[in-house]
Formats: sequence, structure tokens, C-alpha cells
Amino acid sequence: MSDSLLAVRDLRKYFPGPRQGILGKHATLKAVDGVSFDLARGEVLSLVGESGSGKSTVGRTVLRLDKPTDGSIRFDGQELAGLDDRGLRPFRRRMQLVFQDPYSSLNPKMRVEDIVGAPLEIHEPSLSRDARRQKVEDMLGLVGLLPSHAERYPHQFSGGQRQRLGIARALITHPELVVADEPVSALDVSVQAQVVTLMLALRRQLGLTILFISHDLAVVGYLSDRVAVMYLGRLVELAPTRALFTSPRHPYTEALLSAMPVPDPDAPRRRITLAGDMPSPLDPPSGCAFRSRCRYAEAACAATRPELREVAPGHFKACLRDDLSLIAPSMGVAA
Amino acid sequence: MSGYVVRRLGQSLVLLLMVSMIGFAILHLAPGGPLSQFAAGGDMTQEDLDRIAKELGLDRPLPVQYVEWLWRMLQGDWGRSYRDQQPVLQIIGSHIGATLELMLTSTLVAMMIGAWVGILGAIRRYSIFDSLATIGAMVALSIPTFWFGLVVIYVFSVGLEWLPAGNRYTIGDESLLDRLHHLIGPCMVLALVSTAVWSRYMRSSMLDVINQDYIRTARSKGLPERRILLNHAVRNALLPMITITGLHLPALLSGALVTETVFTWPGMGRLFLDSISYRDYPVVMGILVFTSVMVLAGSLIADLLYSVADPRMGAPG
Amino acid sequence: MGHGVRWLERKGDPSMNDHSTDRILAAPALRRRALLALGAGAGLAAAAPGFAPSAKAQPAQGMRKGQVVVGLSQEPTAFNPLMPGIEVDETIWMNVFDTLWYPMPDGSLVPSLATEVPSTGNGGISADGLRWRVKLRPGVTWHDGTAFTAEDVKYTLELIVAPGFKSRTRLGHALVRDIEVLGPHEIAWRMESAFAPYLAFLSNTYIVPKHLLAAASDPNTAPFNGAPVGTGAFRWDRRVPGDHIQLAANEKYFGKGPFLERAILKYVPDMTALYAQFRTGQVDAIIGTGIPANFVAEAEKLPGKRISKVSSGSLEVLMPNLGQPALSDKAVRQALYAGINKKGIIDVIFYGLHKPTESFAPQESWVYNADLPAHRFDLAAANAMLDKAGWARGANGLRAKDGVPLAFDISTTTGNALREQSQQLLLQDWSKMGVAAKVNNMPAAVIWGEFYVRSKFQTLLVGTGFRSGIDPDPSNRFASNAIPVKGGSGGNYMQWENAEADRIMVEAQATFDTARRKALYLRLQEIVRDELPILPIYQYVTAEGTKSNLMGYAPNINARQNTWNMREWYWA
Amino acid sequence: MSTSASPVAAAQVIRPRGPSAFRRFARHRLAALSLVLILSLTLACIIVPPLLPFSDTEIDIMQRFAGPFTGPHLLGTDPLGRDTLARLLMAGRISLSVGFSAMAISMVIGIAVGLYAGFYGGRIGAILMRFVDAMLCFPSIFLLLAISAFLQPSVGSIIMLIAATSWMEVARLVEAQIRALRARDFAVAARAIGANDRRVMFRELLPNAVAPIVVAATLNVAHAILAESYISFLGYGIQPPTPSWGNMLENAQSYLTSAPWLAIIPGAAITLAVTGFNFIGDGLRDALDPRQEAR
Amino acid sequence: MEDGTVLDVRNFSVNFGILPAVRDVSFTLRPGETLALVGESGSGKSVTSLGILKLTPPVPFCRIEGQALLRTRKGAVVDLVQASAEEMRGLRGREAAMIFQEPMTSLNPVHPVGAQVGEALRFHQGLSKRAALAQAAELLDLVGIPDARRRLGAFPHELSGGMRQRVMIALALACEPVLLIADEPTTALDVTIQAQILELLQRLQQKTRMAVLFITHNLGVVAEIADRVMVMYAGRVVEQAPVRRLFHAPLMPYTRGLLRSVPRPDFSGAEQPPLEAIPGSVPDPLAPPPGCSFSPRCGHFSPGLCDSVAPPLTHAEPGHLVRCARWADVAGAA
Repeated sequence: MSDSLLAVRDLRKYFPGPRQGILGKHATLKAVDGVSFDLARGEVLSLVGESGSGKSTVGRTVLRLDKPTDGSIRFDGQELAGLDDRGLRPFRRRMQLVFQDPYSSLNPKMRVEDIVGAPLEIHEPSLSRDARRQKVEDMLGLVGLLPSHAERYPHQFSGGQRQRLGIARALITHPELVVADEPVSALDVSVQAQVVTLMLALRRQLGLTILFISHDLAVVGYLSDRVAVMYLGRLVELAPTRALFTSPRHPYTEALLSAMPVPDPDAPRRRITLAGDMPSPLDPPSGCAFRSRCRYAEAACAATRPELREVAPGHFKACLRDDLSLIAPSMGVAA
Repeated sequence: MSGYVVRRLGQSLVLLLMVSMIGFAILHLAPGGPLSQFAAGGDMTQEDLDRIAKELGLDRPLPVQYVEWLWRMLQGDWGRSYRDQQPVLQIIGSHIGATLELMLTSTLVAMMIGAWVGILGAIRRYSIFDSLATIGAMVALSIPTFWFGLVVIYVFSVGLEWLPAGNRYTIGDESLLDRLHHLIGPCMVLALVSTAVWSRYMRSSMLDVINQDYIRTARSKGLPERRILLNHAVRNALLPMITITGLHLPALLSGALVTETVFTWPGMGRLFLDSISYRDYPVVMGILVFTSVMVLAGSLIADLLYSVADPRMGAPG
Repeated sequence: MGHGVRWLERKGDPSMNDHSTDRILAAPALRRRALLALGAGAGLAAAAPGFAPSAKAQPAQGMRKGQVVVGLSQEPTAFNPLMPGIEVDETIWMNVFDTLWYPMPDGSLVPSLATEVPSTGNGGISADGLRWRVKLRPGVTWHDGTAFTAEDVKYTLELIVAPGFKSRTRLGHALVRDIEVLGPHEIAWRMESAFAPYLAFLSNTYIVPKHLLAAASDPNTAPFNGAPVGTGAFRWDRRVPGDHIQLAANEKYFGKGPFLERAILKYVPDMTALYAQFRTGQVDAIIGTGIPANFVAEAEKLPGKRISKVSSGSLEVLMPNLGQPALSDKAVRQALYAGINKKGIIDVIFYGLHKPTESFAPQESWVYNADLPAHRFDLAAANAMLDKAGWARGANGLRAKDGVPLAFDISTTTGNALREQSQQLLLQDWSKMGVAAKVNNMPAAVIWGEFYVRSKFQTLLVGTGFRSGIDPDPSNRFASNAIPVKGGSGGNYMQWENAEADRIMVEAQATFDTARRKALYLRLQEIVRDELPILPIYQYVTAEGTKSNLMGYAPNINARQNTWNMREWYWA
Repeated sequence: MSTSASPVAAAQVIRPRGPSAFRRFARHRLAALSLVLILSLTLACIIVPPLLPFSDTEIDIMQRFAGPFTGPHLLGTDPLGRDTLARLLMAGRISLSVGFSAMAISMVIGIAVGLYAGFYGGRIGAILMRFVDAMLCFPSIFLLLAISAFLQPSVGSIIMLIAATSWMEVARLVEAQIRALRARDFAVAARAIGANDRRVMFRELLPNAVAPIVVAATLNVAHAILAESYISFLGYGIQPPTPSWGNMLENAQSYLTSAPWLAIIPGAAITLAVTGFNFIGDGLRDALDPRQEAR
Repeated sequence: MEDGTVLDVRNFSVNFGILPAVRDVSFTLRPGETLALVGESGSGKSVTSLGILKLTPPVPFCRIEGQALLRTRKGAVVDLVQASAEEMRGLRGREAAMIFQEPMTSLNPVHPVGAQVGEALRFHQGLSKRAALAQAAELLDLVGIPDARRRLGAFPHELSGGMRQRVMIALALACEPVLLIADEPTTALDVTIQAQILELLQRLQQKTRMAVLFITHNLGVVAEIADRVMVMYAGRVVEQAPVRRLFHAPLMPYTRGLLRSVPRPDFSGAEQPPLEAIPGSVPDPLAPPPGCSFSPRCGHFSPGLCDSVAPPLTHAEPGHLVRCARWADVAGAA
């Protein structure tokens, strides 16, 4: 895409795993192992995957909350990968994070005014207290809370309200990029809908670019422009939402879509049940990491690691087999 | 597992080195010296004192003394006491028995009573028993040990004349019964704090455990309450106690020190106090290293036991 | 200090020995006539009558029965009698080893390993005091059966001054030259200069076996030091460190006794606990630091126990550091002295146990000056003295002179409750004189370290003695060349300098003429009483206790421990 | 439903604050009782001594060893005839101020070390924590004894001594807390908005570690009062004539049989005060329990 | 109690002190039937399930009222609410078993899974240790644990989340209970694993004809597994209906809101249809609103009617119960 706000190339993030043997070296946990994608201005890209796929690590590394092991992160043309805390500070106000857990992401000892106003305090220290308060109150209004809430402490709010506070904090410096790390998965369904709606509205109003991290395909399908599927630290498929949901090209995507429970008792169920669990990221299978659970796996899959390649315009997949005709699950066509 | 042990041992050695450095520095920099006891007497001249100080090597710079001490130590020579010229290890060896006897019995008593009180308190939370146990434990933790020792002596030895006021045994009558009789008082005093510690930790550990999901699972299987408590709850609740016991060791040693003092118990505690006030450097350093080894070994063993007892820790590292 | 009655005197407080090390005061011994009498071979028997308070006769020689448990408040740890040790270690030394001669309560010396005490009269000491010749007792064997000979004595005297050997003190011994073994049982040497107190020193010099120590590679670490072998009435049996030491009777002892099969020296590091064990009978005798003053009255009423109030050679004094500007003023010291409520301290705090004194010499000493001006507790007089000397009261009521405030610390070892009470009485009375004194107590190991020997204290409340061995010579404490901070050698930590006193002490040291020595020391006591380099408060009296049926116990002010004659103890 | 419709609705339901920490504390009956006890004790130590007919240092030999409740001296007199009650209260001033001051200093050291090590970790942090471990290896009595030899015994030096030997637990506690909090989302959030280290440490993390720190502080007061009595018992305590509970007890030891109240009264005072602080700590722990606060 | 029912719960309430967690719940359950209990957090669905087996957390003053009649395998009817602790022990595990949400914490970490599965067998059927283990191996095999015999000695931490939940199921089914209560058994699992577990449960239910009370908040799961659905809100049942009926013709506004707030992406058009959220959040159980507890969030709120009295549970149709004063209007509006 031409107007790319974020360009991630071959991003890697390794963590030291447990030590091996007596005085042995630490095993390497490859949480993110060579991920590349672009994010256009105003776009919502979703990153989906099961727990342990490395999707949250991508989010945090992109925001440089973690230092990447390797790779490039270009934000608005500028390289972030090598910067230190000081160098990153000017970028902090331009990119923000919304957390999964609305309970632990708000400092319980601080009042809402201070929580939401903190970014202003840091990035606009010249702002007077009153002006800051005014901006906080405006922001609270924008996310559907009352100005008087500025006086309160986080524990006085419900989960959904807290998530609104988290969004308010993220948006108060008018960032261009927001990474939303499972922002609704800890919420009840009815509240989840509120927050999804709010995010969509804000995106429209403020022209946000969003990297949306989730394991919930329904939510993802609902709000994103493009979807990237992760498995064991790598992207296995990246496509426009509609294309991904209607004609998946990777067996894992297919299985993921088919496993998704559909809230309709009459929906046809053609389930592809994956065998076994996701392998340990400490010891991933050779070649294609998915092959151990893949029903289409061949001998070649163990030998070569498939790279992400474009198989249709804008549709990328990392699978050796092009001969598959995969099932488009029911949901895409549901009325 | 063995890698873990090797690593822990390495860490312990570093700690030991630090302990010995801190100990050596504090001890030798403190005013006074091993010869002051003789200076007090007045029948030794200044020349005599200076001559002996030189022969003991006390006139050299401190780092030199430390390095030499360490070098000898590494070769297994713990030095000789300034007081009775005996090898330090031999001296420690002749005192450690009494201290271990005291510590082990009191720990045993504390474990049995403390665990029982803690478990019962947790099961019958908010009952009168629980409240009394809580108050009792708090008071026990607050009583100065030596004062409690004095009270025990005053009540049981001076007043009621049930217990001997001190010593490990009656000279001449060193029967088991006689030794046990002498052990009751100091054991009671030393066990007081440990019992309180045990009962508090056991209670909270037990409370933690009985609210765990797997206890609910056990209930959902329809197991008898007794089996749930013994097989599922207590077993898990005891796990952290292993660590607690390891961590409690330095405090227990301190307690033993004070208790031995009050009950004229011929153990390490008194040796330590005597040696420190005589500035008998080799013995004090020896005891320090020895107790640190005990403490470190204690926590290492506690961790290993923990990993044996708790399958989750099966292979730390 | 040992009288500090506290639970924790133990903690191995080295302070404990400070008073009592000096207990042996030379008594009216060494009079020419006495020496002649001894020389005539009065022998051991002369010692016996008089102090066995027993109704029952002593057992026959060779009869041994029972054991005695002696309670000590410190643990004996040094067993080589030539190496540094504290007073309590002598309990072992005096029973396992023998000296050439030893002092009796009346101060006379009784030959032990020697057959007679040498003197100018009997020819043992040449007229100029330089040549000494000692005849030794034949037929004495070490506990391991080896025969005792003059070689052992020679070895002992040489070992004391041997380089590299950690001998306790070389004082006096360093003057010995040209030791000659004249025969298996006769020895002679030359003194570099005449030194009268050496006779007394030798009464405390234990003879060690050459065949064991010389065989060791280093006598400092010889196995002998952990299991001593001597010629004494008791043999080393076993030691339970931190608890007790057991001695067994030496069946082949050359002298009288022993009449006990065993002697157990039990370490009970707490004086109250020790007393409690005495009361319950776990301990047969409390020797040394004795029964705490506040228990004496109660102890005297105990059935089956006998309490002896034993004069000790050490004194409780307030030691001023004359290096302090205010304290260097004699008038201040005199005023402070007048402000000491001795009667209050002795009668109230110590239940009247101790004896008030004016002299540095014990009242039993043959040089004691009974005619010194008597102390009067008189605050008005004390105030007048200070006024007269120009120490004027300031606005806050405290005195100062020429900008120097009359203020000082009074220190002693921590943990001695009774002495701390004394301090507080002193503070209260002195505060009425406009003196700002405050307590600064520290642990014994600190007090007796540089604080003491480098004269860093201001005033020190201390129990100590002022003589050399059992000789009355106090030059180690009072001579101007005995000030360590001024490059001297000795124990004049007060930094007192007095030309007349110096002259007297030098002369008295060099003469063997007892009458002359006495005259000199009487004068010295007058000077010290006037100058007050020490403010004497009282002479210690120890309440020692034994079971009533333990016979033979006999206090001896000239012995370092009253276990000195344990060989003669027996059960009635 | 659009976003604009939800604000009011979202605003309607605000969780009630729930019982405040203070109320939770007050509900812990023993803790509340202890707080009252400690406050009255402190007040009594401050107010009562000047009102008493006897001073704590006034020696009256004629009145020595008066028993409690037998004469003009309410709690009797000591071996020098000083009033036990006056001494007890004056001693309380000393003991309590030793307790509080030692606590304050040890908290400052412990928090500084723990904060640094917990936040930055790294080599220096590791060395600091190993030093803490090494210090904790010593039986505390050794440290007390050995360090006391350096100091001229005075109230100030006793405070330093106790502080010097009791900051390690706090450091460990704070280190663990900070290390745990540092990984919490709100700390990450602070970094995400570009907060510098100081802001994260002092505004975000430390306030959240206050609860365990306050509890530790209370228990440290208890510990310090006990430690003072131990030091005195071992003969290195506050010097006479200044009374402290510890040295009163120490001086009473030899009169245990003849005048037991001299030992019992200060011992009971220590036990009472220490129990009080322990219970307050316990109550605070319950009241400030983060588990109760999380939601 | 009607013939052919396994469980008959009537006017069931659970109170924690002054806090009414579950109020007046009634339902029945037949063999082989799956009843889904749906609700958001705090709706009381978990407390209901735990309360039936009296496994509510040991909170003081916990009161359980009403009736919960269970027909045992031998045909005896026991009221679980009135049953003594001893009787409950005999029933739990044998007649009625339970699986829980957190497979990570619901197994005892210090015992091997074989022993944990075998424990109920040993206690209820008096099997020897060896026999219990042998049967445990069969059970583990049944729930699809590969190499089951070898896994007997494995500790819970050595298994993945999905495997642990399989162990939990084996443990619950050990004595072939007539009733299985599954309390959010798949919530903590990834979708692919969730699919496996749901499939397993359905297979086992067909085999054993046990009645399943399935608690969940995921409407997708409900649609897949349930025969009938019961929706709870603020401690009360607000609607109960056969699954199709509930999804296609919900009567209670809350149920409708719930169904509409689930995102259903539609790829037929360019724009996704708007998502409808229920405004506000669940009321504080200690300060419930007057009248209908859903009234403050309800789009059909009628002042005076909805905020005065709590509406009763009414039969809208046979088998379809609803708790709403305006259900008829709501149905009409739709």
C-alpha cells in the first residue's frame, strides 16, 4: 500500500527459555520469528491466532515496549528498531496501546484524571492543570463517560467502563497508530459490543490506524479491513477480511474458521477438528510449523519452511500446497 | 535437577564469600581485640600484649589478614581459637551437638503443634479456637524470648521446682530421662516462636489451599472430608512450609543463641557469645561460616525437598 | 567487677576478671624471721592448722572419697599455665600443676616443688640479690609417670622468654640469665638486676614438663595445651567444652591429699543461675566471682550451706584520666572524692558486703597504711573545694574554669547492673556539685581495648589491683614510665606522674629489706591518697559458698582462686 | 446502538466504593483494639510523666524495692528507689521512639535498595540483592552484637544499629513487589505513553507497593522494640540513667526472685506494645490486601 | 417429580449473607438432554451449578433454599438441598459429577492424574488401587488421551490445557453419573481445542445418556450443544426455551440484546451491519434496581411498570418461559 504508516519487516523477538542441562545454555523461545506486514493509514489490520502464537508480542514489539531481536519497524518512514527510550519518546504520543485486561492496566492508586491525563503531563508539560483537566473531560465524553468520572478511582468502574478509560488514555494525545491487544476478550458479550462499536466510531471520527490483536474471529471479521493469521510466531495467511473468511488459503485458517462456534442452531456444521495441541514454541516442528496438526501435510512440509507469498492480489499465505480447495465455512455467507 | 543444584551451590559460594567478608570486616574493625581480656587483668605488660598481638598476626593490614584467613580456610584450616588454642572445627564440633539437639527437638515440637493449630484454625476459620490461636500466636511472636525464658525459669524452676534451671544434664546422671528433663524448659522457650510461625503460616497456607479449585474437584468426586483434608489439602498446604522452615533457620539460630544463654545450655550460642566478647576471631569467623553454610544448605535442601515434594518443580532449570 | 550481679555476666565477659586477677596481694610474708623459720624446714605441716574449719579430722593420706562440683561463672579455656589466661584458668593450673613455692593466707611462702624458699638468709639468694639457687624436691613424677627434674624448671624458665612463644608475661623472667642445672634436683641462675618481687612472681609460675612440650614442633599448639600434664594433686581427665572440666585425683601426688576422687569445674555463665544451682545443690561450691551481693543474706540462711565472706585483693576505684584538663586538677579529684557516697554504694547497692578503703593496698597487706585520712561524704565541703579552686558555676548550674567545663564521661563495662547503679548514685550526687558527668558504658572487649590501654577514657569505674604478683610493688600502675600513651610500659593508664612516688617505687623494688620497703610503701600510700590518681571506693569482699559438709575449704587472699588447696578438701 | 447513545447509560452504573480500607481495618477487632492500645500507650508516655509525683531518675534509697500497689509508688520502685511507673513511661518514650525511628530509617534504606534492584535489576541490582541475602544469612543477634561494638551506646546509635540490621527484609519485599508490579499492564501502559523511569517508579509503582510497605513498617516497629530489648539484654543497650524497656528488664534480672515485678512490668510492656504493633500490621494486611482491592 | 426427569430444581436460591446470588430458579432435566445455562459474569449461573451440588465456596452464612431433586440410577429421588453432608458425599461423583472452567487449577498439582481419576472409583466402587488405575486408563483412553496407560503417572502440569480438561472429564465420568454439570468447560481453551472438547462431550453424552447442565456465556457454544437454553440475569432466570426458539424468537429484551451484541460478520455487502450493544452494565447485586433488574438497561423500559415489581416468570408458550412485564409487546414489536 502506498500510504503506509507502519512497515514491519522480518520482525523477530526471541526470549531466553529455560536452561538446558547443567550450566547449559538457555533454550531460545522464538515468540516472533520473521513477521512482515504493512499497515496503511486509516486501516484496521487484525492479527489473529491462538494463545502462544506470538500475536501480542508482535504488538508490543511494534510499539517498542520490547526490543526486537531482529528486523525493522518503520513508523511513518522512521526506523524504530534501534532507538532507545529517549529516542522513542517523541513517537510515544503518536502510537498507543489498549490493553486486554481492563483491571490491571489502570493504576489502582491513581484517579482517572491522572491516568487519562498522564500522557499529556508527559508530552505537553506546558499545559496548565485546568487545560489538562478540560482535555481529560472532553476525552471522557468522547468515550462515553461523564466529566465527573475524572475524580474517581478505577475500582469504582465496571469492566466495560474501565476499557473505555483505557481507550481514553490511549487517544488523548491523538495518536496515529493504536495497537489494541485483545481489548474486548475480557469483557462480557453485551459490553464487548459496546467497546467494539466505540472503537469503530472513534476510528471513523479520528481516522485511526489500528492493529487489532484478537483470538475472536467473529470480532475480527466484523471490524477489520485485513486479517493476518499467526501460528507459532509466524504469519501463515494475510488477506483482506472478506477474502480470508470466504476463501481461506491456509489449512490452519480453515480449521480456525471451522472451529468457531456460530450462534445459530441451524447453521450447517462442517467442522474440521484439529488433532492435538499447538506444539511448544521451544521446540517447533521442522519445516512448516503447522504440519504436525495439518490434515493435508506431506513429506515436503517437514523439509521446507514455507514463506509467505502472494497467491492472489493482496492475499498471502505460507503453505507449500497450492492444490488444496479449502472449505469456506458457513459464517461468511450467513445473512 | 543436578544443573540446578550446581548453580545453587555456586550462588551459595558467592554468598558465603560475601558473608565472610562482611563478617570479617565487622568483626575486625570493631574496637577492642582478643587481647583486651588480658589487658583488663593488669598483670601482663604492654610489651607482652604487643608481642602476642604480633605473633597472632593482628598487627598486619586487614585485607592481608582476610586473604590469609580465606586461603587457609579454603585449604580446610579453620584456624585455632585464641582462647584455648584448639582447632576451630573441633571447638564447633564439641558445641554443635547441644545446639542441634535443642533446635531439632524444638522444631519438631513446633511443627507438630504449629501445624495442628494452623490446620485446625484454617478449617474452623473464625471459630473461638481460631481466634484464640491467632491471639496466642501473635503474643508468642511478641514476647522477648529471653524474658519468656526468665519467666519459665521463675515459674517452673524457682517457683514450682519442676524443671532444672539450666544445663544439659546433671553431671554424673546423664541418662536419657535426665537429659529430657533438662530439655523441656529451653525447648519450650525456643519452640514458642517457631510454633507461632508455623501455626500462622500453616493457617494461611491451608486457607489458600482449601479455596483452590482442586479441593472443589475433590469434593465434587464425593470424597470424605477427612480424605480431602489429608490427601488433598494438607499435602499441598505443607509444601510452602518446607520453604518457610528453610527461611526460618537464621531466626531459629538467633533464638537458640538467646535460649542457650538463659538456660546455660552448652551450645554454639554461648560459644558464640563468649567468643565474640573475647574477640576470639578465628572461632567467631568459624561459627559465622558454619552457620552460614547451615543456613544456605538449609534453604538449598528446603528448595530441593520442595522440588521433590511438588511435582510442578520437577525439573527446575 | 565480678560482683556485677547479672544474668548475663557470662557472655564470656572478659571484664569479669578485671578485679580479681589482682587478687594476690603480697602479704606480710618475707619477713626475715618467717623465712628463717620456713628455711628451718617447718614444711607443709605448718600450713595446715588454723584454717580447716572442720570438726571432723582430715582423712588419712591415700583415702579418697566422692567428688566436688565447683561452680565457676567463667569458662576455663587456657590450660598451658605459661600462656595467656585469665584468673579462672588458674583454677585448673593450680590443681594440675605446681609452682616452686606458694603463698599461704598469712603471706608466708611454702615450698612446693622446691624444698625450701630461697632467701638471703638461707643462701638461696646472694646478698646482692643477683644469684639465685633453688633445691628441688626429689621423687616427684609427672602425671604420665616421668620423673620431674631440674631440667623441667630450666625448660620452663627458658620457654617463658623464648622468642615466638606466646607466654603470658615475661615481667621479671626477662632478667634471668645463665640458668644452670646443678644436679637433677638443684638449679641456679643469675639476675640481670636485683628484683625483689621475683620471689612472688615465681610463686605463680607453674612448672611444665619438658619431655612433652619440647617434643612438640610448636609449643604454642602442642597437644599438651589441650590436655595438660602436671605434677599437681589432680590429673586432667576430660573436658566438655562450654560445660565442665573433670579432674581426677593424682594417686601419686607428693604432698598431702587429694582426698577426693574427682573435681568437676562447672561453667555456669550466669551468676544468678550459678547461685540457683548452688542453692539446689547441683553445685557444691561457688568459688571466685561468688554469690551475688543481693543473694548473700538469703544464702546465709540456707540450710546445709556455709557462706564465707572473703576479702579479695582488688579494689573498686574510680580511675580518672589525668590527661583530661578538668581531671588533671587535683582539687577536682579531691572534690569528686568527697562527693562519693561510699556508704550508700556499699550498704545499699552491695548490701554492706564490701569494705570501704583509702589505700591502693589491701587491708590485709603487710604494707597497708591504716592511718590514711578517712574519707567523708560531704557535698558542702566538695562544693567549697571546687569554689576555692576556681571552678565557678555557670548559668546552668554547671561548673567550669577558664572555659573548661567540669564535665566528663564515666565508663565501665556494660551489663553490670550493680555498677550501673553505683554510677547513677555518683551522677546524682555529683550533679549537686555542678559536675556534668554522664554514663558511657561499653562492652568489655571495647573498654579493655585501646579505650583503656591507650587512655582514651575520661573516668573509668573499675575493680582492679595495684601490685606485682603478690608483691606490694605498684610501680606498674603508678610509675611515670608506665604510661603507654607516653611511650612507657605498664598500666599507668591514669597518666599520673609524681617524682617522689617514682623515686620511692624504684628504691623499694631494689631492696630486699622488708622494713625499708614497708616504710617506703606507707609513704607512697600517703601520696596517692592525697593526689588521688585513683579514687578508691572499696575493697572487694566475695561471698563464697560451700556445702557445710565440704571440709578443708580455706580462703587465701594470696591465692588467685580459693581452689588453691582443693587437694585438702574432703567430705565429712 | 451507536456510540452516542451509550455514554449516559454507561455513566449510570458506577460501582459503589465498597467498604474503605479504614472500615475493613476497623472490622478487624483486635487490630482496632491494638491501635487504641498503642495510641493510649504513646499518649500516656507523652502526657503522664510530668503529672506523676515522682521523676524517673530521682533516687530515693529509703524507698527501694517497694512493691507495686503498696505505697505511694503505684508500680513500686527499683533497687535505687526510683518510681517504676515513671520509669516505665519514660522508658516507653525511648522504646517507642527507637521503634519508630529505626523503622523509618530501615524503611528508607530498604525501599531505596529494593526499588533500585527491583526496577533496574541488572548486575547492580543482583549484587544488591545478593548483599541483602548475605546479610540475612547472619543470625540477627550476631549483627546486633558485632555492630554494637562500633557504636557508643546512645539512643541515636541504637536506632542506627537496629535500622542497619532490619532493612533487608524490607528491601527484599520491595524488590519483589516492584519486580512484580513492573510487569503489570499499568506499568507497561506508563512506558507506552513515554513516562520516564522516575515517573514509573515513584508515581506508578511505589504507590501500589504501599500496602505491603505499610504493613512491613508496622511490623518493623514491633521488631525494633524487641531488638532494643535484646540489645539491652545482651548489655549493649541504652545507657543509664535513661530508662528504656529493655534496660529496665535487663537491670531487673538479678532481682527476679526478690522483686519479680521489676522484670514482669517492663516485659509485659514490651510484649503488649509488640503484640499491638503485630496486630495492627495484621489488620493492615487484611485491610490493604491487594486481592480485596483488585476489583 | 415427573417421571423421566433426572433433575428437578424448584425455587432454588443461594444467598451469601445478605447477598442474593441466585433467586428462585426452577428447571428440569431429562436423560440425554443438554440444558445450557447462559448469562454474563455475575448472573448467578455458576453459583447455581455449584449450589446444586452444594460446592459453593466455604463462605460463612451461605444459605441454599428450595429443592433440587435428583433421581439416582436406582430410581431413588433425593433432595440435594436437604441431603446431609454424608449423603452428598455418596451422590457427588457417583450420581452427579461436575467439570470446571479452569483445567489448570482444578486438578491437584501434587497427585498423578491416574490416581486422581481413580480416586472416585476407589471410594465409590471400592476398587483396589490397581483396579482403579486400570479403569482410569480406560477412561483416559475414552476421553481421547493418547497413550493413556503411560499418562496415568503424569502430573497435571505435564499436560496441556486441553488434555487436562479431558482428564477432568474422565474424572467426572468415572462412575457414570446420571447428571453432569459442566461449568464453562471450554472458556479457558483456544477455539480449536474448544471444538475438540465440545465434540468429545457430545459423543460421550450420546453414549451414556447422561443429562448435562452446561454453563456458558458463549452463545455460539450454546447453539452448538444445547437442547434447551436458560438465560440468567442478576441471579434470576429471565428466559427459558428450546434452543431454536430462543435463538429465533427470543422474548426477553435482555436475550435479544445478548443475541444482537454478538458480532456476525457479513461478507455479502461492503459494510458490516451495525453491532447492537446493551447499554450500561450488570447491576450491583447489593443495590439492585427496583422492579425488573434489567430495567435500567432495557430499550422497552416502561416507567411505573418495569421499576415497581419484579415480573414473574410466565409461560409465553409451552416450554417457553419469560420474565418480562412487556414480553407480549416486545414480541409484537419484533
